[in-house]
Amino acid sequence: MSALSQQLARVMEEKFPAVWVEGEISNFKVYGSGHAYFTLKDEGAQLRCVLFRTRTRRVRFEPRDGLHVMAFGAIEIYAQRGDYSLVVELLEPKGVGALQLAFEQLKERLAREGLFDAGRKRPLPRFPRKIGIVTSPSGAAIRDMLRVIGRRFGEIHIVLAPARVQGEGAAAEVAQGIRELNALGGVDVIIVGRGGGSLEDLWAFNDEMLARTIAASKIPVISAVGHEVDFTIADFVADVRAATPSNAAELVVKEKRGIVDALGDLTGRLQRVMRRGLAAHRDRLERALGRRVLTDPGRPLRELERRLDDARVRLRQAALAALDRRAHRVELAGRGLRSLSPVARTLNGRRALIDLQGRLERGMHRALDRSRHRLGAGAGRLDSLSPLAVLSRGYSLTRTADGRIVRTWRDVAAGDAVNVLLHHGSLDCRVDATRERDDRPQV
Amino acid sequence: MTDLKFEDCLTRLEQIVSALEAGNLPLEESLKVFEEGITLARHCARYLDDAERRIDILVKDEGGATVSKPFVFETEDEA
Amino acid sequence: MTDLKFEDCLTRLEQIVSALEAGNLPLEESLKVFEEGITLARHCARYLDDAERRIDILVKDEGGATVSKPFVFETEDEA
Amino acid sequence: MTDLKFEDCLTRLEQIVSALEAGNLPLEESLKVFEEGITLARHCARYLDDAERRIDILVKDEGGATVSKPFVFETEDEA
Amino acid sequence: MTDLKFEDCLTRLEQIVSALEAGNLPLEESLKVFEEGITLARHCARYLDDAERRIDILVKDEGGATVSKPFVFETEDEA
Amino acid sequence: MTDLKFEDCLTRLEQIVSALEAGNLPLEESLKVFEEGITLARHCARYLDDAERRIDILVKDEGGATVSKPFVFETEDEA
Amino acid sequence: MTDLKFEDCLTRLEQIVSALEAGNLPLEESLKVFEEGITLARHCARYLDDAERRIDILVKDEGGATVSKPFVFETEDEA
Repeated sequence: MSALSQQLARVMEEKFPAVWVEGEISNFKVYGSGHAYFTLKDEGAQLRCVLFRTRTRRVRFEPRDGLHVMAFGAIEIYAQRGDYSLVVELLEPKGVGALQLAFEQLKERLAREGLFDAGRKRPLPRFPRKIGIVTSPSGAAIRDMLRVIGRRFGEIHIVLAPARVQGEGAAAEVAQGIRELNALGGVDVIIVGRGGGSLEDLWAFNDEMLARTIAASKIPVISAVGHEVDFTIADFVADVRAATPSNAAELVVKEKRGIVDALGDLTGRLQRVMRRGLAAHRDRLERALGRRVLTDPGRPLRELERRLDDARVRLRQAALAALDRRAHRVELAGRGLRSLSPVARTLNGRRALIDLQGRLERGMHRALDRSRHRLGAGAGRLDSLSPLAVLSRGYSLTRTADGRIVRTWRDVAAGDAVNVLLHHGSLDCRVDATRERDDRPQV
Repeated sequence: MTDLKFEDCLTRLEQIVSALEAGNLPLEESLKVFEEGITLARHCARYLDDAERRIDILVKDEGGATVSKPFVFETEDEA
Repeated sequence: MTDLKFEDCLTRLEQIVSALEAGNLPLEESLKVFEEGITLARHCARYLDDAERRIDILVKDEGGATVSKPFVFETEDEA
Repeated sequence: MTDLKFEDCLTRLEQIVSALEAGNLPLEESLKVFEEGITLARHCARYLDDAERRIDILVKDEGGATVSKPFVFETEDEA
Repeated sequence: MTDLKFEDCLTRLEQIVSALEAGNLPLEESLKVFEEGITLARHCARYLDDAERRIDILVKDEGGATVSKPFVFETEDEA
Repeated sequence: MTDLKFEDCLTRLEQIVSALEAGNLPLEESLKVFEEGITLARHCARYLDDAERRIDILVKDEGGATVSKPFVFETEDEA
Repeated sequence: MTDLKFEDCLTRLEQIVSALEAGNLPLEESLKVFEEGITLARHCARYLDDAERRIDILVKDEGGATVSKPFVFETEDEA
């Protein structure tokens, strides 16, 4: 067994020391050792292939299932497994160039990782104070950039990080330059670039490590590689891609004239808007101050004053009117009272009284007269009936001392005192003697 | 006659006159009643005079004090 | 007569006058009522005088103090 | 009359005038109310004069202190 | 009257005027409210004068410090 | 008013003007807000003058140091 | 503001101008930002005035450290 196997191996290895095989990659796998294993197949056969780690560096693209490739290498036999495989020395994509494929593959991978995301892109400083440039100090790129910058706004600090921009190691130098400028401090923006050239010339800017360095830069990076039509990985990962180095300089440095003008414009607008604002406020204030309630604050007072004056005048008039009403009543009552003076009553009373008094006196006099008349009549008749009337004819009447009328001589005795009543006067006599007979003629 | 009023006096006087006119009275009686009549007449006259005077006084006595003495027919006895 | 008012006095006076004018009163009675009548008349007159005077004073007394003494018909007794 | 207010006085005065116009009062009563009426009229008039004066004073006394004495209808007794 | 505001005073004054003009008040009441009205009017007038003066001062006092004393309707009691 | 900003002051001033124009305020309130309004207006005007002056200074002060004192709307109390 | 970049200054200035032009700021704020704006504008102007042209190149010194040295462009175009 072993002998057969060793013999087969010798034959095979001698017969096929180096062969080009064309087929489609399948079952591509990279093991922990760094070696890659895959199978090439076509319509009729399959061939196991192994790509050792030391050879992977030479593969400028990323092998992947389904890729149609040309593999170059030697056939080796694994006696213990009864197996053979192709030990790949070179692997080339079939159809498209390997560089092109590698570019596409790297671009796709980095894109998947998000390194090209628009969100990662940082805005360029509009007015960088210090510009870092990574390029060849002797190339056309630096010359173009300095010319543009000098023309636009010369008073800028430029730091050049020299780097080879093509050939082996160029990518590493450019990446180093980016890192150094990051470390330097004060750099506002970095321009990475070179002038135009072939795909091979520009290849350093398709380096993955450089791409990652650009992505990791704290300072915004502009890539300016080749001409307008040239695209590199650096262009995608950079914050801004400039078509050319001159264009990068134009992107980064504005015209000084424009900046000064813009600043002047801003300053002018600032002052104008502030003054306008103040004027507007002053207008508002003046409008408020111009209102009649503030310019003529006394007006409501004058109205109230008028109201008050009116009330005062009416108050006085009403009070006086109240007095007048009463005064009128008092006057009326007083006049009525005077016209009703009891003097009339007293005059009536007096008239009645005078009448009554007259009637009283007359009545009394009449009563008196009546009495006097009666008395006069009585007294007159009495007078004519006096029993002593005969005395006027010479008769007399003799009465004893005790008043008895002496009718007969027997009524007295001699010595008695008698009174003789005459027509005029009377006589006091004493009886001398008494006689039965007298000288009277007898009948 | 003490208690006789003026009217009574006058009436008595008129009775006396009537009695005297009748002429039936004895002389002493006649004399007595006549004398009484005279006295009565005199009293009455005096009373009347007095009354008249008092009336005059009363009527004329404008501002004077009223005489407080009442009119009383005073008899001879009291005069 | 103490409590008689002026009107009562006047009425009484009229009664007296009527009685006197009727002529039925004995003279003494006549004299008595006459005297009463005179007194009443005098009272009334005096009352009227007084009243008139006071009315004059009241009516004329523009600014003066009112007499505070009330009008009372005063009888003789109180005079 | 002490507690009578002006209006009461005036009313009383008018009642008095009415009563006097009706003419039913006895003379004494007439005199009494007439006197009362005169007194009332005089009081009222004087009160009104006084009030008018005070109104004028108050109205003219622009800046002066208000007279604190209130308007009170004062009766004779208190005068 | 201590807590009355100007407007209240003026309104009260006008009420008084209306009440007086209606003529239903007894005279003493009329005079009392008149006096109150005069006092109110005087208060109001004084307040208005004061207000006018203060407004003048405020308006003219360009640069001066604002008068810090507030506008308060002051009653007589406090005046 | 201590914490009021210029805008607030101006707004308050405008409110005061509106309130005064509406004419519904009692007099005391009117006077109070008028006084407040005048004070506010004066403050605002002074503030604007001051602001203008400072703007001029700032604008002209080409080479000088910036005035560090901030623009603060100062009230009377703090003035 | 010392540490502000020219760019930040200008950006801030633009913000300020926009904010002011929007017109929504209270006056005090306006004045404050205006002052800031003026200061920024002055800074910017000074920055522009003070800026100088300088071109360095990074080289390694003896110890391997990176240093910068003036860069002289040797082509005749630049001379």
